[in-house]
Amino acid sequence: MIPLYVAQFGIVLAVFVALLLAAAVMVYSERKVAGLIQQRYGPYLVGPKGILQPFADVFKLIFKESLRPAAADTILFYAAPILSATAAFAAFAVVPFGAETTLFGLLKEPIRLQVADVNVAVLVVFAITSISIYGIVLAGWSSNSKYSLLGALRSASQMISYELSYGVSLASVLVVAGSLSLTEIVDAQQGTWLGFVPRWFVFLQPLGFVIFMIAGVAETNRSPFDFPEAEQELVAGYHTEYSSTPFMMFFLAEYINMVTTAAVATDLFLGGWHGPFLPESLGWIWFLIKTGAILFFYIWMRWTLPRLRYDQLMQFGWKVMLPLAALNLILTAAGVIYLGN
Amino acid sequence: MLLLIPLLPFLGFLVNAATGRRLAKSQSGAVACLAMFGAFLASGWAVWGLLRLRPDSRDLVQVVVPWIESGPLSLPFALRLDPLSAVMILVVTGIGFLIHVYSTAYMHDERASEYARYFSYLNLFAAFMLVLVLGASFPVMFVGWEGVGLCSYLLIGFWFTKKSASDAGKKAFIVNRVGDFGFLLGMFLVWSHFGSLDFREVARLAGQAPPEAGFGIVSLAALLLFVGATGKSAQIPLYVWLPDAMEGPTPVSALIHAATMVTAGVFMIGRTAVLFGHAPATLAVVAAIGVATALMAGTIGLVQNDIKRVLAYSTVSQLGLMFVAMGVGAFAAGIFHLYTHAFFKALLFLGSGAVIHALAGEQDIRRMGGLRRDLPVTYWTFLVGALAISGVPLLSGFFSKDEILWRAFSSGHTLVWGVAVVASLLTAIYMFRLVFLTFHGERRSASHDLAVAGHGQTGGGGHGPASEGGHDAPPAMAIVLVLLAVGSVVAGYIGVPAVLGGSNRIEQFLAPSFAAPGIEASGDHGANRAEARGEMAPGSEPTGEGGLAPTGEGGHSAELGLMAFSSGIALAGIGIAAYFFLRRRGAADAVAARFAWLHRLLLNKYYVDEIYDAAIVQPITRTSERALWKAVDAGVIDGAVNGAGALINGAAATLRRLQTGSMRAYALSIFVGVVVILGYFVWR
Amino acid sequence: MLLFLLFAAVAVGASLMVVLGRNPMHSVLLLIVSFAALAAIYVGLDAPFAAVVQIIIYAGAIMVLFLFVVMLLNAHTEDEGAAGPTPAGKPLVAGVAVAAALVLELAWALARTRGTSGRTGGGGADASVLQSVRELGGVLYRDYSLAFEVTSILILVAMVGAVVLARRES
Amino acid sequence: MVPLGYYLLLSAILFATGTLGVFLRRNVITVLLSIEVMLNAVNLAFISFGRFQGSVDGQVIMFFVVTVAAAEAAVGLALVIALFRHRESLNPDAFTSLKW
Repeated sequence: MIPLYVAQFGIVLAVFVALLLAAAVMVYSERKVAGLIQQRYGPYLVGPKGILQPFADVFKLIFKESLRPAAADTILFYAAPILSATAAFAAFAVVPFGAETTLFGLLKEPIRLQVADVNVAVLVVFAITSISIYGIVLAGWSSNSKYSLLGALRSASQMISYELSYGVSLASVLVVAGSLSLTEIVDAQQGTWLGFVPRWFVFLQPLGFVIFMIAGVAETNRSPFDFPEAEQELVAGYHTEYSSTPFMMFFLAEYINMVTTAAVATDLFLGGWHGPFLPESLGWIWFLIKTGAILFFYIWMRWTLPRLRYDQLMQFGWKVMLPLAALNLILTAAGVIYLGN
Repeated sequence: MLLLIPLLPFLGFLVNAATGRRLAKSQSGAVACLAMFGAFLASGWAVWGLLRLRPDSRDLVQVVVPWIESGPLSLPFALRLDPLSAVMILVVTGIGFLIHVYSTAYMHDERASEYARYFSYLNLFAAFMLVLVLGASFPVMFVGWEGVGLCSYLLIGFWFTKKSASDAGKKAFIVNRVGDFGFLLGMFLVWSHFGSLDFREVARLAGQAPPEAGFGIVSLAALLLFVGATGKSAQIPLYVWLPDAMEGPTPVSALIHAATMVTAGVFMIGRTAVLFGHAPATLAVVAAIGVATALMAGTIGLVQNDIKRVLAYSTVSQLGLMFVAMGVGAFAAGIFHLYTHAFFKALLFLGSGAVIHALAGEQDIRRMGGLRRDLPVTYWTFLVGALAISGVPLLSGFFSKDEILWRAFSSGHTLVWGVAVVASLLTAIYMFRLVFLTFHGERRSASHDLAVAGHGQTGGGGHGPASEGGHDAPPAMAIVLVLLAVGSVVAGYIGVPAVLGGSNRIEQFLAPSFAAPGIEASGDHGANRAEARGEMAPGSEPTGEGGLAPTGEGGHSAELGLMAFSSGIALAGIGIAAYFFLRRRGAADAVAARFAWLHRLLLNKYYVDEIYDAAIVQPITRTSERALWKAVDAGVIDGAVNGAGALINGAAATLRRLQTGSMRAYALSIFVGVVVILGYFVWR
Repeated sequence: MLLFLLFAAVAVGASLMVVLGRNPMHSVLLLIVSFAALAAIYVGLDAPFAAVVQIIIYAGAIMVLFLFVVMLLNAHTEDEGAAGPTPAGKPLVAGVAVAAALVLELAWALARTRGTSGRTGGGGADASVLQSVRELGGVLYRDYSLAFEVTSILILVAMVGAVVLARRES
Repeated sequence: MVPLGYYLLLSAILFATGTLGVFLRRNVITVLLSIEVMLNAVNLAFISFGRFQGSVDGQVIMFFVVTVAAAEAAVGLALVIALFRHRESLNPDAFTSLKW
C-alpha cells in the first residue's frame, strides 16, 4: 500500500512530466501535420521518423547563449518567461483528467486524477489565464524593442477582448451544470440521451462550444489569431529579443497553454473522461483521445487558415463573439429557468 | 399553449420588424398572414379544447412566467381562457387574419419597407390585442391595453408624412391617455379594496357582497374602469379621436377601429362583469352614456360626407349600443353584438376600402354614385353588411341588436329603450344613405377621370383602375369580402333566441364568464343569464328595480312584438333613406336647407372638438404660457436661481483662496477630515 | 497563522514598494503581487470565490489597463525635477503624519474592541456556507439586487465617460 | 485561527500605505495605484468582518468595491491619458490651471 500523499505527489510529478512530454509531442506533431498539409516530409532525420527532433531542439536551445538587449529591464526581462511558463503549468493543476481511481488497488482509498480539486476550479483556470497575459506583456515591454512592444500590446488587447467571450461562453456551461467545480461538471455529463447520444454539453451548448473554441484559439495566440508573434509584421512579436532557455520557456508555455485549453474544453463540453467501452478507471484514455482530437484541430487550423487583419480581429471579438456569447448565456439561463432544471 | 396565440403574431412582428427592409412584399405579407393564421388555428384548437370541458369548468389559466413579486403583490403573467376570451380570440384572430389577407392587396402600392412596417405593426397589434383579451389579471390586460393603444397610434399615423394623419394619431393617443388614467386609477382602487388584481379572485370577492345600494367604493372603481372603457371604445366624452382615426389605412380602420380594439372597453366591462354587476349606480351611468353616444353619433353620421367617417360614427353608435347592453346588465347580449358587429363592420370598412381603392383614394360620397355596375362584388357584399347593421331580420345584426333592445325594455329601462330604438332607426337611415349615394344613381363627379390617370393620394392605395370608372376588388380583397359577407349573414345563428325556436347558445356559453366563481351559474344577481331567457326572477335586475319582469307567455308575446317592431324600424329606416336619397334627391337638400342650423350643427359634429379645444386645450396652453412660464418659471424659479447664483458669486470670491489646484492638497484635506472624524468616534 | 503572516508580509512589503518605487511599471507589477497575497489571505478567510475574483478582475483586467497606460505613455520614471520618490518638505511631513495618525487610530480602535470581536469571531461561522458560490449568488442577486443594478449603471456611465475622455479630438 | 484583529491591523497598515502613496507620489498613475491599495485594504476588512460574522455579505460588498474600482480605474486612466495629451506630464502638480 502506498500512502496517499505519496500518490498525490506522484500525480503532481506525473502531470508535470506529462505536460513537458505533451509539449514535445505537440512540437513534433505540429511539424509533422504541417508537413502532411503542405505535402512535404517534416522532420525525419533525428531518430526514427524524426521523433527525437523536439529533444534535439531543446538541447540546441539550452546550449545557446542567452542574449539580452542593452536597454532591457533586466529583472522583468527574465521574470517574463518564468511567469509565462509557471502560469501555464499552474493552470493545469485544477484540471481533472480521470475518474477516481485506486491505481489498480495500490491505494486504500481512491484519489482523483487531478492535482488539486478546488470548488471554483473553472474560475481558477480563468484567473491563471488572465495572469498569463503578464508574461507576454512584460516580455514585450522589458525588451525595449518596438516589435516586442507592439506584439505585447496586441497580445494584451487581444487576450482581454477574447477573455470576455471565453468567460461568458464558459458561464453558460456553468449555468447548465450548476457548479463551478470541473469534476462536478464532468460528472454531470455522464450517461447518454436515448441510449446512444452522450450527455455532453456540446450538444446542449453548440454555440457556446464554438465560441469557446474560437476564443480559446485567440487566448493561446494561435493562428489565425497569432498577432503577438505575426512574423511577417513583427519579426517574432513579443519574444523577438529572446533566445536560449528563456525563449524555450515561452515556447513551452504556448504549447502547454494549448494543451490546457484543449483539456478544459474536453472537461466542459466533451464529457471529460466519460466514454463507452472502457472501464471508469481507464477513462483517462478517453480524455487523452478527446484532448488530442481538439489539439489536432488546432494544428489543422493553423496550417489552413490565413491570419486575419488586426482590426478585423477586434471587430470580430467585440461585435460578433461577445454578443453571441451573451445571447447564448441569456438563452441558456432562460432555458434553465423555464425547464426548472 | 395559450401563450402560442399571442406569441405567433409577435414573432411575425419581430421577423417583419427586424428583417422587413430586406424582405420582398410577398414575403413580409406571407409572414404576417401565416402568423395570424397560425394564431387562428391555435385559438381554434384552444377553444375546441375548452368546449370539450364541462360548462362549469371552462376556465383555464396558464401562468407564463412570474412577473411582479413585491410585498403583498404577487402577480404572474398569466393568460386565461374562458368562454368570454374564447369568443374574443376567435374574433380577433379570425377577422384579423382576413384583414391581413385583405391588406396584402390593399397596401401593395407601398414601398417594400413600408409594406413590412405596416405588417409588423399589424402583427404587433394582434399580439397585444390577444394579450388584452387573454390576460388573467388587470395589469396583464393593461399591458395589452396600452400595447394596442400604441399600435393604434402607429397605424393611424402610418402615413406620417401627412400632417392630418400624424395629428390624428397624436389625438387618439392623448385622448386614450385620459381614459387609461381612469383605468389605472380604477385598477389601484380595486387593488386597495380587494387586495387582488386577478380577475377571478376579484370576481369571487366582489360576488360575496350584495350589490351596493348607493355610490360606494365598488361603484367608484367600476366608474373609473368605465372611464378607461370610454377612452378605448370611443364613448362620450372621449369619442372624438375615432372619426379622426380614419386617417389610417382602411384595413386598419376595419381591424382596429371597428372590429377589435375599440370593443376592448366593452370586453373589459364583460371581464369585470361581477364588479359592475355590484355597482348598479355605475351601470346606470354606463347605460346612459351608451345610449347618449349611440344617439349622438347616429345623428352626426346622418350628414357626414366622407365614407369612412360615416362608418366611424356608425361604429361609435354601435359601441354605444353595446354599452347599453352592458349597462342594463345584459353582458352576454353586449358581447354577442360585439361579435356580430365585428363581422359586418369589418365587412363595411373593407367594402369602403375597396371603393376607395377603386377610385384611387376618393373618399367623398358626394362624388361617387352608380358604382353598382362597376364594382358588383363590393356592392353586394356592402349591401349585405348594411342590411345586417340595420337589423333586417334573419341577418346577424338583427339577432344581436334585437337582443339588446329587448333586454333594455324588459329590464324596465323604457327610456333607454326608446332612445336606442331611435338610434337604430338612424343607423338604418345613414347606412342606406351611404349605400344609395355610393352605389346607386349616376356618377356625379369627373374625378374618376383623374382616377383613370392613376392619380392617388399619398400612398392611399392609389391604384390606377384597370377599366374606365374603376375596377372591382382584386381577388385577395374579393375573397375576404365574400367570406365576411357570409359571416355577417350566418354569425347571428349561434344566438337565435328561444322565442324564435333557437336556444341562444352563445348566451349559455358565455354565462359562466360573468358569474362570480363559487356561485351557481343560476345565481342571484343580474350578471347570471344561464337560465332560458324571459325567466328573469324578480329583483334580479342589475339596477335592482324589479318591476317589469315578464314571465312565460306574456314575455314571449311581448318579445315577439318588440322584435317585429324593431324589424319594422329597420325597414322604415331603409325606406326613408330610399325616399330621400334614391327617389327624390332634392328632398334631402330641402330638409337640410329648412333646418339649416341643425344641419350645420350636425355637420360640425355638435362642435365638440371646438368645445374641447376651448375648454381644455386653450386653458392649458394659456396657463402654461402665462402663469407657469412667465410668472412661475421666469419670476420665481429663475429668480431663485439667479439669487442663488449671486449668493454663490459672493461667497466664492472669498472661498476661492482655498482652491489651490494641487491634487495632493485636496487629498490631504480629505484625509485630515477622515482622521478627525475617526478620532472623534474612537475617543468618544 | 504562519501562512497568514507570510502573505501579510508579502502584501505589506509589496504595497510599500508600490508606493515608494520609482518605476511605474514595477509599481504595477508589485501591486499585482500584493493582490495575489491578499487573494491567498482571502482563501484563508473561506472566501475562495472572492480570491478568484480578486485575481480575475483586479489582476487580470484592471491592472492590465494600468499596464497599458504605462506602456503607452512610456513614463519610465517620475517627472524630471523631482529628485526622488520622497519630495522634501511639507508633503512628506503631512503625508507621514496623517498616515501614522490613521494607523494609530485604527490600532487604538482595535485595542478597545478586541474583546467584542473575539466573542463574535472564531469558528462559529460555517465555512461551507461561506465558501458556497450558490449562497453568494443568492445574497448578491436577492438582497443586493438594487445595488447590483445600480452598479451596472455605474459601469455603463464609466464606460461612456472613459471613451469620451480618452477620445482624440478630431 | 488567526484572530480578527490581525486582519484588521493588516488592513489598516495597507490603507495607511496607500494614503502615503497618494501624498508622496508625483505621478498620477502611481497615485491611482495607491488608491487601489487603499480599496484593497477596505476589501480585506469587509471580507474578514464577513468571515467573523459568519455571513457572505462581506464578500458581496467586496464585489461592489471591485466593480467601483474597475470603473474608477477606467475613468481615472482615461483622464490621465487626456491630461497627458495636454500637458505632456504626469505630475499632478502640473494640472493646476483650474485654481484661482
